Amino acid sequence: MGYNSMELMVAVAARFLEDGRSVVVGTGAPCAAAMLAQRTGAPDLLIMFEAGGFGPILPTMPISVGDSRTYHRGFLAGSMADVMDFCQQGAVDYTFLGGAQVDMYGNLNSTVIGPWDRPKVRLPGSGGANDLASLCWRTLMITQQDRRRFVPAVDFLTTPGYLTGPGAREAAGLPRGTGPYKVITDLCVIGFDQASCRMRVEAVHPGVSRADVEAATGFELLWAPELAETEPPTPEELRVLREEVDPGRYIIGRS
Amino acid sequence: MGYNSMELMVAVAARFLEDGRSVVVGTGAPCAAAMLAQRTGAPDLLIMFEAGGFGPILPTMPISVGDSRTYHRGFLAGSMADVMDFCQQGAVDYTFLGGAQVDMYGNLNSTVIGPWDRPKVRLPGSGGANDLASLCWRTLMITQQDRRRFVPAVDFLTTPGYLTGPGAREAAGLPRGTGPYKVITDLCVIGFDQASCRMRVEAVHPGVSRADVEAATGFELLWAPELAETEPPTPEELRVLREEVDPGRYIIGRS
Amino acid sequence: MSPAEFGQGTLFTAPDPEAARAQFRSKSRKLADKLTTVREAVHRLIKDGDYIAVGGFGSNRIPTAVLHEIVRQGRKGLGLSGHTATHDFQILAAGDCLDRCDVAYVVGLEARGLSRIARRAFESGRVQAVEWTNAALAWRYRAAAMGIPFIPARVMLGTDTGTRSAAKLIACPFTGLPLAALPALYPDVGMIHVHRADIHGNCQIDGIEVSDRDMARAARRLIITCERLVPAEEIRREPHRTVIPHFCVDAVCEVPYGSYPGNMAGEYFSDEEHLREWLEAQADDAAFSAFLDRYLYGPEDFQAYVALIGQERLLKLRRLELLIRTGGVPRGV
Amino acid sequence: MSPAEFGQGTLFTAPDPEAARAQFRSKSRKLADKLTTVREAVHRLIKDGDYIAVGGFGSNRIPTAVLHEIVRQGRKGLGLSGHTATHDFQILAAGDCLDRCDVAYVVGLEARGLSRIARRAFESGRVQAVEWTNAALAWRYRAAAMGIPFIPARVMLGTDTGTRSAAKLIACPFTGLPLAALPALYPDVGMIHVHRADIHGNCQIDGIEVSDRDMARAARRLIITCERLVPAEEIRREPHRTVIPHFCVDAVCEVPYGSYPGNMAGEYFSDEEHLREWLEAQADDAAFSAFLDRYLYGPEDFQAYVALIGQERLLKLRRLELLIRTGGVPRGV
Repeated sequence: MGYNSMELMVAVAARFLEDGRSVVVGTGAPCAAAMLAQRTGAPDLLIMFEAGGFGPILPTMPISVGDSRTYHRGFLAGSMADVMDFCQQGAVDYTFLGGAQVDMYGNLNSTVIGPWDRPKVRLPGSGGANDLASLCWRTLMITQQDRRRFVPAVDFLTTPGYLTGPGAREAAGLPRGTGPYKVITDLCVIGFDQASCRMRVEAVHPGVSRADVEAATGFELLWAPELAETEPPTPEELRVLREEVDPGRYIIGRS
Repeated sequence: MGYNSMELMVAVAARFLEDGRSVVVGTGAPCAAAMLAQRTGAPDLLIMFEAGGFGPILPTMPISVGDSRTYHRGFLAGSMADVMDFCQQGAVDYTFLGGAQVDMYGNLNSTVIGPWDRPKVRLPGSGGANDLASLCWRTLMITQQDRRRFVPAVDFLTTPGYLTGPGAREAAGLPRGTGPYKVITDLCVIGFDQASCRMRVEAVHPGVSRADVEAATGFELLWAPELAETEPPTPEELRVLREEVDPGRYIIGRS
Repeated sequence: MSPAEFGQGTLFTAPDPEAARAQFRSKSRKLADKLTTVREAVHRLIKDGDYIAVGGFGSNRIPTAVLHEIVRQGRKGLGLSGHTATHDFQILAAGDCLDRCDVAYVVGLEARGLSRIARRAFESGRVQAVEWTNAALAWRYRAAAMGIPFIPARVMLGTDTGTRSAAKLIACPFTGLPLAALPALYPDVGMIHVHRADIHGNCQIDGIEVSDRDMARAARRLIITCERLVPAEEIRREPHRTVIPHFCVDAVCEVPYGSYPGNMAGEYFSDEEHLREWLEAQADDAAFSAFLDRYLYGPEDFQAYVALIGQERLLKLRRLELLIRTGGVPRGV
Repeated sequence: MSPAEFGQGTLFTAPDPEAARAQFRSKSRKLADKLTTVREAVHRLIKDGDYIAVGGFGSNRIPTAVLHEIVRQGRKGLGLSGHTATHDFQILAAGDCLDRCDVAYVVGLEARGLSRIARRAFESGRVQAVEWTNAALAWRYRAAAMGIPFIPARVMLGTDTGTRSAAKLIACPFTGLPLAALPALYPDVGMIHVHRADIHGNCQIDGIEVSDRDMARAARRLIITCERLVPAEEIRREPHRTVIPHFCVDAVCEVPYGSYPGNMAGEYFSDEEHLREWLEAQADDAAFSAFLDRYLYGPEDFQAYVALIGQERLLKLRRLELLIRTGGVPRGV
């Protein structure tokens, strides 16, 4: 069965979400991944949205992380502080984030391109990203991979990955045991090397070479000793994604 | 019209509560005073209870400051933190407190009689008293006056009056401009001298002499230069008190 | 007052958010069926020596069934957060269950008077006290619910209450103001009685919440008793009514009249006669022992206790709560 | 990162609780009739240079009528708490009303794209930015609502966001953990759209509260717009539903469709087409000027704006919100 790159990324991301765990998602691909996970291996995945929605039965894809879909038939419609308090308290397992730039430690920039005090482009800023990456146990990213995005140094460190490497998060005061977990790109699946806290490719997607990945990356990647090939989306994953999660094809597109 | 000592104290206390202001009350005489005030000069006096009730239309006297009467047809049934947050924020004008002992600065003891680590009598402790006296703008007391209660030094300083005198509250970090306001006893009405922060008798009740008051006080009292006689409860105050506020005579008694 | 004089008391619970995070991480977010009996919940979730926190407000919306069961199962050496602990405290004192207490309000039953056995627990030295205030304990729950090690406040300053607390005096980094730093309070076990819950533990409360929203989030383990179990769908119809979400909860027990003899908003008023019996029985040790045999040790569970009280009295309390006048002595069914 | 490197940004609002206390003391607790028009409320309560905070969440339950009126009355030099400021931000940017902003999320409209005029406000240097996060701003409101000068948190640590914030790095007095001390944020004026309010300002909200409970308490002055005015008695029937009590509120305005083109839970979904028009019109200055004349400056008040949109479209948004499928193109009345 044919599939496109977005379908692959969403399916792969969904597989990382364990049942009985909680995830704060935004709109778009992360929400689709969480919805797919609920319909495949993780029926009791608790989905949360940063504006205050807990455990909705999503009737459609939300457009805003604060719109009424995000708590439609949820079990709790609370406040942003409710969500953030639970994150800070340790009750939230996963979050999905993205940014205009990311470095080898998973640090993200969504604030400015260019110098902060005279920006070439002003971007939205942290929003809840810095909070979620600081406080949730594991941060995932779903992102296109290219050299504009995967940079040697971010112009502005909006949201913490592993900062400058081993021990840096803890030294800064960030909760122990947290940090970037997986980066799912259109080319490969990247984890983080425990010793160095640097990005390490774990699997490449079907048809993608190591050289393709390196060409799309502005810093030196580590590679898992036994590099796998990404398991493509199963027919069941594709069916659920297309028929139940995103029948309007807002996220996965029509191709 | 005849009246008893409790009726007098409640009526006098009610007169100190200005309209459009807020007060945290307990059960008993303070609640009766606030209810009387609402029905006489201060219809828009906002009554609050520390467990979370705001602005009830009290159907009867509450038995507990957390029972359902304390928010019966109120405009907000919140939390204890709601009440305390508003107090700390400066939105609460008055509170009524009492204690087993009080000194000339209005410091209260409701924790122990005897040494703290080997008490003769263990009393309830602060409850919300320390909070309310620290945070509300003006603290009032309605109390019997005798030497067991009006003592030179409290066994334990549970709840702050003016502590050791002028400037002491501010130095300790308590909000500026707060502190004890009036003490309404069965003998007299006591205010606080601005210069010394000490209790100063402002009015004695009908039939009470200066010597009576001094005999009932374990420390040196200051006296207002123009000592007044307390205005007895008016027939209207007594009618409201007996017919509307406390028809069961739980507080004001039957004599 | 110097920082050294302030906060000399013992800190009974660690305010470290890292240990608490590990604990909260380990809890499942599954919509599991957590329905069980009070006996089983107490057996499984409360151990000797645990530090516990009780919801409601002393004689209002209290989890009486859990408290009776703690006594019946003979738990010892418990710590207690004494945030307006009145009838709840005297039940635990009757079972001699406690050995330490963060005191805001204890031993009294508000205007009803003092509990002799509660006083004795402290005066005998059997229960170690550290002094706090109601707001301080409420805000300590909030700090824990927020996952921060402390929260600053402007209470307890300048007083012996502050000296005998385990707070710390700090200076505000912005304003220089002296502040009391209140350490996060993570109880080992919280117990809360609510109006409605589903089998997963999503809870609704009518009327005041007191400190239960924050306490439920602060507790490492949480036992819910509810007046009424409702279908999960009822929770999902009004998600803004949920005060406690299921993933905080370890056990759900359906206990009608579960706050008796305390007040339950919209359901029944407090039974002042029974509370007076409790206080008066304490005047004499033998009488109190007989009283406890009758009301606490005798009944095999809370429903048996309620049955002993009888429906006529319970209906009377319902009418009292609902302000329904029946023109004289309320009649039975 | 050393404490000196952290928090180099300007603090736009004083976190001093003493000044705030004096202000809150001066407000009346009377159950006064505060009903007024949006025009009058903005005229009376918002001055040039004020620091404002907007309720809801960017394109959800926002007080659009107040924002339009601020632009129409030509307020300048305002400061803004940019706590997920999306459509609200671009309205203020269209009026060139701002000169400083505490940024958590600005210039974007979430997945809809970036606002060109909002970007330009920053890139031109006209609006001074200090960086924060959504949680940081939410918790700063909470500190102000609690009357404390700061609240500690575990966010912004180790990042440029922290460096460019005006938080301070402190050590926990209990655990030694490095923490970000977030200064209390007391906006001069808050503005919140709610589902129901009485004439005194007691407010109910359906669905998520976002940060409005705390923001309402933090604001020195507060303007409420509501979908529907209700009798005070309706508030008193369910006092646990009150999110904002009257004594926080300075003005109440009844504004049906008041969050349009934003979403209002249970009432109407966001008008994505109109929001797209807003974004697309910004591509060209002349076109945008004409667009603003048509939708913002032209209509004399919010009801005229809503009339311009037309009932057919509003009913369509209602059906969308309520998930009512009409088997094709939704029909008009």
